[in-house]
Amino acid sequence: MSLLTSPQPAAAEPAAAPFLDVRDLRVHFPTEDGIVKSVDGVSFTLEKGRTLGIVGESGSGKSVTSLALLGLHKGTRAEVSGEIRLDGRELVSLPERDMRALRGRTVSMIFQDPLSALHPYFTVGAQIAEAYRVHHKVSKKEARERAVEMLKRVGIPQPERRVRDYPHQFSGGMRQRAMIAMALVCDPELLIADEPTTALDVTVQAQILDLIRDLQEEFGSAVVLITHDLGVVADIADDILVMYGGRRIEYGTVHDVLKEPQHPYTWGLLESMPQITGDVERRLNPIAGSPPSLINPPGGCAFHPRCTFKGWVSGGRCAVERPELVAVPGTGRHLAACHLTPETRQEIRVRTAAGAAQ
Amino acid sequence: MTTQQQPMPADTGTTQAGQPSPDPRSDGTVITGRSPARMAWRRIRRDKVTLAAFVITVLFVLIALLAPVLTAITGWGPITPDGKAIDPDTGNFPRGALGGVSLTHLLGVEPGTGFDLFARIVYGLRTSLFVGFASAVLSTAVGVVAGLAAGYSGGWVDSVLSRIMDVMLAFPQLLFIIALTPVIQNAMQTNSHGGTDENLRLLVLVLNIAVFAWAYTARLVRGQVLSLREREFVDAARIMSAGKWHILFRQLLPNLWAPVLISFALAVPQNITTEAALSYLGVGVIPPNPDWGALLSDASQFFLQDPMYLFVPGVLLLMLVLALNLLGDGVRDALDPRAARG
Amino acid sequence: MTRRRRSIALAATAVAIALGATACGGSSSTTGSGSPTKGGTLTVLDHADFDHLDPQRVYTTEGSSMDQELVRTLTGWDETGSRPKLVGDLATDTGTPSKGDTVWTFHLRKGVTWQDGTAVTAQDVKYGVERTFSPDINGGPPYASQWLVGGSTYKGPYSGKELASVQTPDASTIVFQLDQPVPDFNQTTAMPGWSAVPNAHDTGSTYDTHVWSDGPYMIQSYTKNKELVLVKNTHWKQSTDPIRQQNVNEIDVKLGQDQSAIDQQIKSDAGTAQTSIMQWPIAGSDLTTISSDPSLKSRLYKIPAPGINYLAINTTRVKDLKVRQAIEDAIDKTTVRGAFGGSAYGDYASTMLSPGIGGYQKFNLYSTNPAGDLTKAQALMKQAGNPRLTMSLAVENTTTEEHFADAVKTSLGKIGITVNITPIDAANYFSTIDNVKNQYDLTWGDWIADWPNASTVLPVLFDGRQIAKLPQSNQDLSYLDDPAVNAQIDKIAKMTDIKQADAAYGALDEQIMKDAAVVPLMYMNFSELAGSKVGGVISDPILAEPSLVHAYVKS
Amino acid sequence: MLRYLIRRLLAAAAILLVITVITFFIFFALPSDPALLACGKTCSPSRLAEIKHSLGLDQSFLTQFWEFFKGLFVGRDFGDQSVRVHCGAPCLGISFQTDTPVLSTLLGDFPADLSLGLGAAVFFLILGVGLGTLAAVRRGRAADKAAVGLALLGVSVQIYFVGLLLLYLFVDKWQILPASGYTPITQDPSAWFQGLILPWATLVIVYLALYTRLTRSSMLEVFAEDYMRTARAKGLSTGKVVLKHGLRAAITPIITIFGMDVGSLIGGSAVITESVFGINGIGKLAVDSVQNSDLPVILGTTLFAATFVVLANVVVDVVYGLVDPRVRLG
Repeated sequence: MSLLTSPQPAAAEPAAAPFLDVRDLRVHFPTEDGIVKSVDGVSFTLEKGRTLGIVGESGSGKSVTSLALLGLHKGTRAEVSGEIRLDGRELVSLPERDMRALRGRTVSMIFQDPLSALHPYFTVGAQIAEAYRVHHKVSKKEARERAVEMLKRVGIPQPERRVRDYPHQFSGGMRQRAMIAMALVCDPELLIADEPTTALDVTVQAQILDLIRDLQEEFGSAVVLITHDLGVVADIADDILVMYGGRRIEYGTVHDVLKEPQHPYTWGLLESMPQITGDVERRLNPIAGSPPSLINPPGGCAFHPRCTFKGWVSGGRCAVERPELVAVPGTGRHLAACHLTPETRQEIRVRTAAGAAQ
Repeated sequence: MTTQQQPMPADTGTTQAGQPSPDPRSDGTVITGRSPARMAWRRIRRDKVTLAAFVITVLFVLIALLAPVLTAITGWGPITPDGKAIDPDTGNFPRGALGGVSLTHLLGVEPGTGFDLFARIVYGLRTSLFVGFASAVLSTAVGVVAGLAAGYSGGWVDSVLSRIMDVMLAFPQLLFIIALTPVIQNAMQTNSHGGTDENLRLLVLVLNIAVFAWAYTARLVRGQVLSLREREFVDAARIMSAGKWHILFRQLLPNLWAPVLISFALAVPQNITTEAALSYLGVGVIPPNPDWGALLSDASQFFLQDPMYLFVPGVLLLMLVLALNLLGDGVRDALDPRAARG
Repeated sequence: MTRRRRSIALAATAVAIALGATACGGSSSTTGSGSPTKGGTLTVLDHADFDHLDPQRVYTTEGSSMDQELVRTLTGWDETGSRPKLVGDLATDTGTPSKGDTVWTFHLRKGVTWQDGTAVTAQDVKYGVERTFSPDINGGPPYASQWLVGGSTYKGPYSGKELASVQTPDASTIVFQLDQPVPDFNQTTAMPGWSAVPNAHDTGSTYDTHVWSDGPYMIQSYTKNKELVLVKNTHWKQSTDPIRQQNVNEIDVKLGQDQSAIDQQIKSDAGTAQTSIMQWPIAGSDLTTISSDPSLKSRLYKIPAPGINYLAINTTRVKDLKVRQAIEDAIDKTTVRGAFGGSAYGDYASTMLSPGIGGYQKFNLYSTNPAGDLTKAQALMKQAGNPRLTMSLAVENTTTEEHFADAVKTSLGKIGITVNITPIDAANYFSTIDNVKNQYDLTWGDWIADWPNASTVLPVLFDGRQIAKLPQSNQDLSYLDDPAVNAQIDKIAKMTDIKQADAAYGALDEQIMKDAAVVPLMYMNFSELAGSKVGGVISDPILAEPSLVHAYVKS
Repeated sequence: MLRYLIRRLLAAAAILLVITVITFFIFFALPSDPALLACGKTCSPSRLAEIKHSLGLDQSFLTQFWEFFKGLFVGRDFGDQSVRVHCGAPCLGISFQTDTPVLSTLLGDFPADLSLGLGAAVFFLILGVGLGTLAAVRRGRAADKAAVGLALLGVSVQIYFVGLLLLYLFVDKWQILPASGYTPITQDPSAWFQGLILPWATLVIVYLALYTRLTRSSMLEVFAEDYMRTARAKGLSTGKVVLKHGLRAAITPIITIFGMDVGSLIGGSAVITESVFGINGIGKLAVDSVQNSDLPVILGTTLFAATFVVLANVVVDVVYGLVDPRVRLG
């Protein structure tokens, strides 16, 4: 089984269908200036009880991907293609009506900023109860009791009282807990968490992540965790998908990707992240430059304008030829899209480590 | 009120602050290196409706400017009666169909006086446009200064100015202008010998309209200044001990031109409407001086007998105000990237 | 008197006047043949409220006309014949003059009662007349204070004092002592002011809404600017009243509708419009349409007014007689009349006295062509040295008057006079131009006689001595202060023979016209429309109102 | 809450006081003399002086203002010599023109404004919000373009032009409706309704435009909010998302404007509509009183109208506090 849960190249056909199987997902927005390719051929799989971390900076397409999983692009100008199979059911072509039955019940989502994601004019309890009543024929009272129960489960003190409060009366961490309660109220099989901890301070962050992990164990859900913070991913995820300019650039298990990152962009992400265990003197190097245009992406490797190592590739291939996502030799299930040869990557890593040590 | 318009919930793909949204409208943040004015101009050029409105507005302005030339061609001035075109026995109603439309009187003649309607309309346009623009300029200027002063100074200056704005906005304005006009006109009549100077009268009208319009702009500017003064560049200027006036006019004002221009663009049609309403109620421009509102007021008394006389200026005024409103909307959409007509 | 009250609404409500037939001299016609039916409700539609209904305050034709239903005056006009006839109303006859017309005695009818059944006494009449003198009871005509001995110092009955020159030797006799001979005093007493008010029911300045009735109808309810409801006064007896009848059960006066809306409503003759009549004349803009519609003919009342529409030339500002004469000849009365509503409005005038007024003589000193005599006018201007003149013209700020001003401007432009038009608020127009400090060269005016005699026209409009006496309500709009005219006015006032006086007034009219101080424009007619079921309406040429004293509703 | 309310009401009273002073001062300088108008055609200077005294116009500005101000709280007695008329608090004075207390005149005209303003408000709010919501939901499509276009047309058209056009078509040309005017509902409900159809339609056309635009932009703004996406993510139907979550938030700014509009409409701001359709409301009363230099009525109507605007302001803020849980009044 473990083989099947691990990342597979899009082309490889698994023996049995995984719980979530995304293939060649594309989300394009036509505009006056051209087509914005927010997501451009993304594939991944996920099993129940497992967690996938999708990492990337702003505009990399990770959030658009998550919305596609919920089918929230339906009825808009967005053009979605490819396949999303959830428990064998294809979601891209699913009519809005059927998709609606899945939302909140089978697939649910924890949004990034709970203050803006919760409706300011309704009480927290009412919003949680509403989410429950959409999919369950219960009385208002029962739904309210369910809301109290959920608030209790996510660790909100005095839930009977707080259920009547408005979102603005909650603290940041409590709001996120309420958000989680709302997402979990129907026991979803797939939970998408979009930057669940970004707006929170560090101690609360840890609590929330623990909560998600606990709840996942309890409900056995599959979790897609979207973040730009590799630290969070390291903490909680089983697999990592690194996105850049709407495409996958590195995909593998947490262990592989963090231990042996293959793509210069992933290196950059790691370098821009402080490490508790790391050297205080170590410089944090943010990645220079800005994210690529999604309308006219740079030719070749989308990252090449910002890549400090493109000189290591001969013949200027980086600017001309888009690198394929291929398995890192010796791993078989760790994929990366970069023209650097494995040897060169190794060499660079050694040099950089040496430089940092100085 | 805010007029920002955002896409439907479902097509906002991203949520991170500052992240370039895939929303097609905000492509400006992705494609860098264009000045806001350029971008605005680019948007206007693409907006066919706004362009059409612009062309119509220019056409109206041209007609107003060329009024003497146009009436020289037709041969009838705005206050030259054509006694033959009206029938004294029926109460000076125009002879002939459609309010006396003929080759000499393209739009017919005015009942009662026999003035050429075409000439009165082209000259009346001058008055409407002048009052509309002049009062908008005045109210915007006063509003900007008051708004800047209130927003930037804070403290008692802000309190006093804000209360004045409250009072102005609470006034039953139309009622008050109606009441105020005879007072001022009376003061003027004692100055001139017998007759009333029509330019002075227009000026009073402009002042009256501006007096009740500046508070809107002032409130808008004050709000903008309050948010701007917390921004870094103002702090920076302050730290560099820049003078108050420097900060006001060199730092804040340049950042206000978009909202000010928008409020100006929308004030012009609004003021033209107000002017027409006042003239309709008999306290604006006074016949025989040509003015659209006064024409409509006059026409309203004959509309059962001579509907053409009401419809021609009525429809033209609608066209003018509509064009100016469309233009104002277009300018707003172009200057405020978040606002889109859809 | 009694100019028709001006529209007080803004320009949106047209003022305009009415149409007219040929002013044929006070002929009154009763339309709607057949005998009156009893019962029903008559609706009167008026665009604005009455100035007053308090008989001592009323000075408009509408108010005076409505007061005829409520208030009985000492004398009154019986208008059922071909000419209005002065008769005793509250009094048994038209009064007895003595001491060279300076003392007038009236005897009251027996059996005239108030709405509560108590008798109307001579003391009630005295009290009513005395009220006129109180500053709180303002607005009425000035005759009482002008003529009654001691009137200049008396301040009304509220001060606790009585006016000694009004004597009541017994409950049914009243004697007035005048400080000058007034041969037509008994025509004055037909005005509402010369009526009784019971002290016990006097509510002072609010009497307008509480008028205590001795006429056939009494006030049931009166909401200012909204509605006045009159119901039968059960104590009124037909046998005591030679003028009025009590046919309908109720008179509903609806106030404050737009005149053109009233025109359309009555024209439609639908529903209550069938039993409705308008109080104010048809709007100028509707005049031609309505008066030329043959199907409306039987419902249309063309009432010749004892009055004149004229242009006054300020003789102290336009001093050159030649210029004034040129103006007389230059004015194109056809376009002027067009502005007021066209041929339906009235006939071109050449005299200040209109054909219905005692003393009228037909003459024309200036252009016989109503469109003016430009050649003659230009010749006169040449004689005056062809001055390039600029004149200011004051008119009301109504569409009608502004169009009139445009017509004058055009006419005078042809003889080299530039006219600056000053429109003035309709409500403030007369108080502005009646003030001697006004700066206008030309002013528009109209005047309706208080009673159909030249004595309420020429002395009022041309006695130059009033300019100093009444600096804020001067009626001599041309500021004519011709000693010869003044002397003639005094001379005629002393005449006791009405026929002799009439002839003298006719000559005075011509004398004044030689001064070219005013341009008579039109003899006005007022036109009103009634519903098809309204009968018994009398065209009252005294007030130029549709008199309702015999009105009934056809079943 | 109570403290907030008291503070707001005090501030409102202060604004009204300022408006009273300004109005009083300006009309002190009115061109015409009410005493002269009351005096009649032939008025001697001594008679004029007596009437001036009787009307209290011979007193100084301050005395006159103080008398007026005092009358607001303790009432006044009128009438110099004749029967005294008592005008109970709050006394707005007695009309020079009609000798009736201004307040009773105002209250007498008020039902017309109430009928006109409230009736129209109900229609334009419901229709405007409906049309605006529809336009927002169908953004960019034909329905939206039609709604936006109509709204712009409505914003640009002259109110009296609409009124006269309706009169011309419905009353004169097609004769579908009777000549308009106001009949009290207590007198004849059917006439009340028929007479108000066109005035309502006129106001609705103009205000509907405003509310459609307002609702549309407010809705679109709300549509972009995260919580709207949350609502969809819960699996709610589009209708529920738009009408429950969307409208609930979008209606708040609309309530503000609506409150102000209703306040000024029933306070007599529909002058032009009243004038076109010959409805005797506060607006027409004000216009007439200016023409007649009837100072007490001018003051009364100005104050009456301003009171409604100012009170509407307070009401709107309080309602805002009730509607938006985030706003705490204090």
